[in-house]
Amino acid sequence: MSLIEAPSFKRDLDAPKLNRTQPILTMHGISHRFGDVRALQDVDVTVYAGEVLGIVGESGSGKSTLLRMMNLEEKPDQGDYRLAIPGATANLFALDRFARRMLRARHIGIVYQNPHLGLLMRNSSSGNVAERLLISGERRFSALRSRGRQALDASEFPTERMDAPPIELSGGMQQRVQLAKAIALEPALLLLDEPTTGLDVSVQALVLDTLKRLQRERAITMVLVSHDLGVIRTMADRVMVMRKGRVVEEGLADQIFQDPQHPYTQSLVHAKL
Amino acid sequence: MSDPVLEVENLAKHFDIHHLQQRVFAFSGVGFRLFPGQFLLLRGSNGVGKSTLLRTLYRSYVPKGGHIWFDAAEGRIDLATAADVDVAALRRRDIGFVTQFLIARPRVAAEELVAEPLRLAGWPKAQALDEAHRWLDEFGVKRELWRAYPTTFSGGEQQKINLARALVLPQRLLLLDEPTASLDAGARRALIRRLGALKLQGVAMIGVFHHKEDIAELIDMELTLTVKEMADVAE
Amino acid sequence: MSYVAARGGEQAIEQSERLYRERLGTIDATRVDAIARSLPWLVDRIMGEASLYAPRLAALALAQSGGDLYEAVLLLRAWRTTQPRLAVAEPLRQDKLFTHRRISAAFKDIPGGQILGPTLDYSHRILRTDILDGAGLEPEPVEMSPEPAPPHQPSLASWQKAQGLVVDFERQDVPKQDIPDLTREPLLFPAGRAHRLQSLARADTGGLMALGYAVMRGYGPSHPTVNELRLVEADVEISHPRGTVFSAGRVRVSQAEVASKAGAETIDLGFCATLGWNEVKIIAGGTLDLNEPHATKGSPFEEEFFLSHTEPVEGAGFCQHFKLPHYVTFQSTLDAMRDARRKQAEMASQAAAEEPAE
Amino acid sequence: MKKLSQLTLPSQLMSYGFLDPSAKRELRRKLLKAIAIPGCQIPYASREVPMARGWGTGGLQVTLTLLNSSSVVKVIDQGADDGVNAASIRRFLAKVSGARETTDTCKATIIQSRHRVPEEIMREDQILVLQVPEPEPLRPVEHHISAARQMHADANYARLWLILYEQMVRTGRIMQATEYPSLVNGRYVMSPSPIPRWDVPKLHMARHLTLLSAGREKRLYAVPPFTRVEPLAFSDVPYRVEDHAHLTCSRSGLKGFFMNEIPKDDGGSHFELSDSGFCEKTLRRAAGEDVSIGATWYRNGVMS
Repeated sequence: MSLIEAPSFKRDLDAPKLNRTQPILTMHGISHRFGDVRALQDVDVTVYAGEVLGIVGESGSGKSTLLRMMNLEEKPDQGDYRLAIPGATANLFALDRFARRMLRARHIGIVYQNPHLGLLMRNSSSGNVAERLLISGERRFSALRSRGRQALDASEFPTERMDAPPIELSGGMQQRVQLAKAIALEPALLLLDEPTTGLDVSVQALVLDTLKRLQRERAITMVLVSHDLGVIRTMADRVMVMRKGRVVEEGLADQIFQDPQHPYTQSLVHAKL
Repeated sequence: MSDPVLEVENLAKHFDIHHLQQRVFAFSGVGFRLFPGQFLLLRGSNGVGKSTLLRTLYRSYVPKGGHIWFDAAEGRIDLATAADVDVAALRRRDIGFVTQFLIARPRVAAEELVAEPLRLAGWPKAQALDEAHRWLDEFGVKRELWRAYPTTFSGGEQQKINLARALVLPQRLLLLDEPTASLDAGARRALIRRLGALKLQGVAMIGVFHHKEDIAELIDMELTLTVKEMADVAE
Repeated sequence: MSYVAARGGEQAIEQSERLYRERLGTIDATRVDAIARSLPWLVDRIMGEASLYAPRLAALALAQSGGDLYEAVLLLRAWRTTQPRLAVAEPLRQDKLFTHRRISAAFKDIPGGQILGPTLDYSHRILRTDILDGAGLEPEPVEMSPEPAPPHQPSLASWQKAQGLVVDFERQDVPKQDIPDLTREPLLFPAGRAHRLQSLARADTGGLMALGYAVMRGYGPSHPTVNELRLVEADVEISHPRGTVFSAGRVRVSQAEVASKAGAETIDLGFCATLGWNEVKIIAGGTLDLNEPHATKGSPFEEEFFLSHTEPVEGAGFCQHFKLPHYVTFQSTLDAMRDARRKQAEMASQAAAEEPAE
Repeated sequence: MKKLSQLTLPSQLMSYGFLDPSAKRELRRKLLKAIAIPGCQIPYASREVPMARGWGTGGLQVTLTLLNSSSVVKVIDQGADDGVNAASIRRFLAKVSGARETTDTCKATIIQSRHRVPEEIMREDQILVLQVPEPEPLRPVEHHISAARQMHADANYARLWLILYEQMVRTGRIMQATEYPSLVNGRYVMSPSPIPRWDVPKLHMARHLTLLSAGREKRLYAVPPFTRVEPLAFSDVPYRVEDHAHLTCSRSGLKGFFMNEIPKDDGGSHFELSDSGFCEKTLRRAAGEDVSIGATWYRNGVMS
């Protein structure tokens, strides 16, 4: 018998009362199995306009699976997913493949840890951004050039190198190309899957700084998945802690780091401090 | 008289340290009302939980009982149980927290850091920078540092940037956690002047100060925290 | 003159074929029979790749093509495809095959016994140049064993299934007319199991060997063990409309099951069978089949890759086709290339003009 | 009791039109499907024919299925009727079907072609069969057949546009020479086979039926009459055909058609009409013969 009860996480703090905070993303009751493994169990997520939601957890916690579902790459066994974007009123998981692909292309941007997943390494960097614009139906070459340059510039990519292929670029620059591609269509939601893992610490700081600036200046709503608490601490407004497919704790970033409630979060935070 | 900005009722806080199976008591039964323009000084010996109370009010710490009623434009909202996203919104708009520690960001210049709250509040860039310069000057930050990155500054200089940023925009409630520590005399005077001005503008404040005499003329109320006991409020 | 010789085309075609045939000399039934008699292993290989069991036709194809294997396979396939499909034979059962050779590398001995049968595996490969000097090579008579091996053996896999070592999949009964037929349907991916095995059965021996060998050398995860390899004669059993099942004749068939040691709880088996006796082909094919579920995406060991690229008629034909004229394509490319060069030269001279004078 | 030989038809060396009826039936069905879904690649069994794969076996199977003894067949390779392979295919077609042979575009009922569309406008009663080495326009960007099929299903052609983008970035122009990817009926992108860019506009809203067939890859597709065929092109970078409008044929003196460039010993080159049947008719008319020449798609070097 434990002296202290672990707090059950569904606290009564969820419903916003200030009417100016609007959710962009709402996921409800997400459950999924891979064979015998319960990858996600009854997960609820809300992401509000303009905020950065950090998701932490060790590998196998389900955080990356959840992110893939947000990106509509994967469907859960159960659950409901809505995005506050024009024309999307239904559960997005119920859409057909084609509609999901179009929605993903137009409204969701993603930056992967591994640039090979997000980029055509031998095409030009600007071409990688152009592909996104082409999917949205842009057919003017001049506009592909100018819009591509703008997106790269916003990602603080040196535009004089815009036609160099990613394979010739450093890891940090490759992430900037991914970012430019992700924001080219001004997505409602930007997903970041360990975007700076594997980069040198100094490069990591620069990339995070760019992300912060984009978030500040364009109020892009972001979901950031990372196992790196430092990254989450720098970036996130709110944090969700996942373990074994469940959300064990959710709170304001400073609260999670200064006064973690759940035993798992406490061990996670203290192990890193 | 107008409504109180903040009405705290029976507030309690303890920490559960799970791996030790231990509960650490902080305080309980704290209650007070704070009206616009009032200044509440928190008192008590070291380790008694003054900073803990400030952080609980700010919701960096999770309250374990009681209420923190805040008078928001939308109506009274209990910060003890408000949704995270609402607390975040109030922090951006109405509630400031000033510590002696700056979280500097690489490659952001001092003037940009100070101007940022104004920019977020919708000020035009030039005007925001002018205002930022005024406060940097006021706190005695040398002009040649305005465009430099505070990550490279000394602790004292960083603290000045931090204060300028925290105080540049009048908010409705300011939580001050030893803001004068590590400040030189000039900056300390500038800070007190600024707090006085904000008080006149109706900003309510709750502070922990090492040297009470610094801000003696601002104080309206004192709240003394005693170890393991209820706090007493003295007018 | 260029090889688009105006009006000369047909004449040239005629004469070029004559040149080829002149070298082969007269082809008659005697030569065809001599080929069938003296080169049975080659005939078997051709029959497998053509997926047509007709030793005399295969020998004819070899005679007509002068031993160019890809030509011979194409000849047989082109003949085969015009033939009507009269009936679908009964499925073969392991324990009813007339077995000449049966070996397992997985066990020292197996139920039914190891039967070496006809093989050169253990012979010394010495070129008998004395034959050229007039000596004859009379085969030494085979000595009969006092206890002849039984002609029919159980399959090793059924023993393994009983032991729970191999997954015993539920038997699916498919009406005979519904059995897929790769020679009358396109190969799509992912291929059904029937199409994959049919495609392996018709595959190019050399192509399968190259890719199977690559897997064995470690480019694929599965290292094979020959679980059971058989060279057999199988009765082609046809069901008479009145219901009687009769044998329409016997065909030589080879089949291999290769096992993977890598399986955690059970042994995975790969399978390959083909018409005619051709051991290298079935071991390599079985290895590719075994390895496929674990193949890395984009590797040559994915079925789409190895099935597409071991098809002898398609591969050989496409290689050959590059001899056809491609000058229209080339002309079109030249046009774009010249224009691009002109553009770049213009840009360079413009840049030079804009440079400030010294 | 009857003898076995009395119960069966006399054995024949081969079926009419070489292919057996089951093969022809499959092809007819697949052809109808292809016409019903313009530009969509339809898989078919693709039987072996007495010709090596890659030598026009796809076109041959379609032609063999459509031929009858009243057909008039023309076969061209790279524009020429007298190329060795064209001659070989034409001879085979005539032999197995009894169809008449021609080199005149206007007289043919069915034209099997490798890499060219004739210069004379084809009519409603004519069929063009194009031999296709690689039917999949997505192959350069996706070598998995199954993945490419999914991309077609999604009309996901951004990667093809990206090829054009990269060419523009690297060389300042579209470098795609032949096999120019083209959108059919606003839905499927097809490879028009390795015809030059010059010929692609001829398929757009054409009166004739075009059938495209890849024997080795086992796919066939169609452009029905009066169907849109639009080469992929940026809205601000117009589609350009080969710059041949100003070239003159050294044999016929004609100008404004697609030419073959023949290198000369002196380092220069001269040009000849690529469409040899058209060239031949022009020469014969010049020699005083009564030859009828059809209207051409291009007039004065401009597509009309």
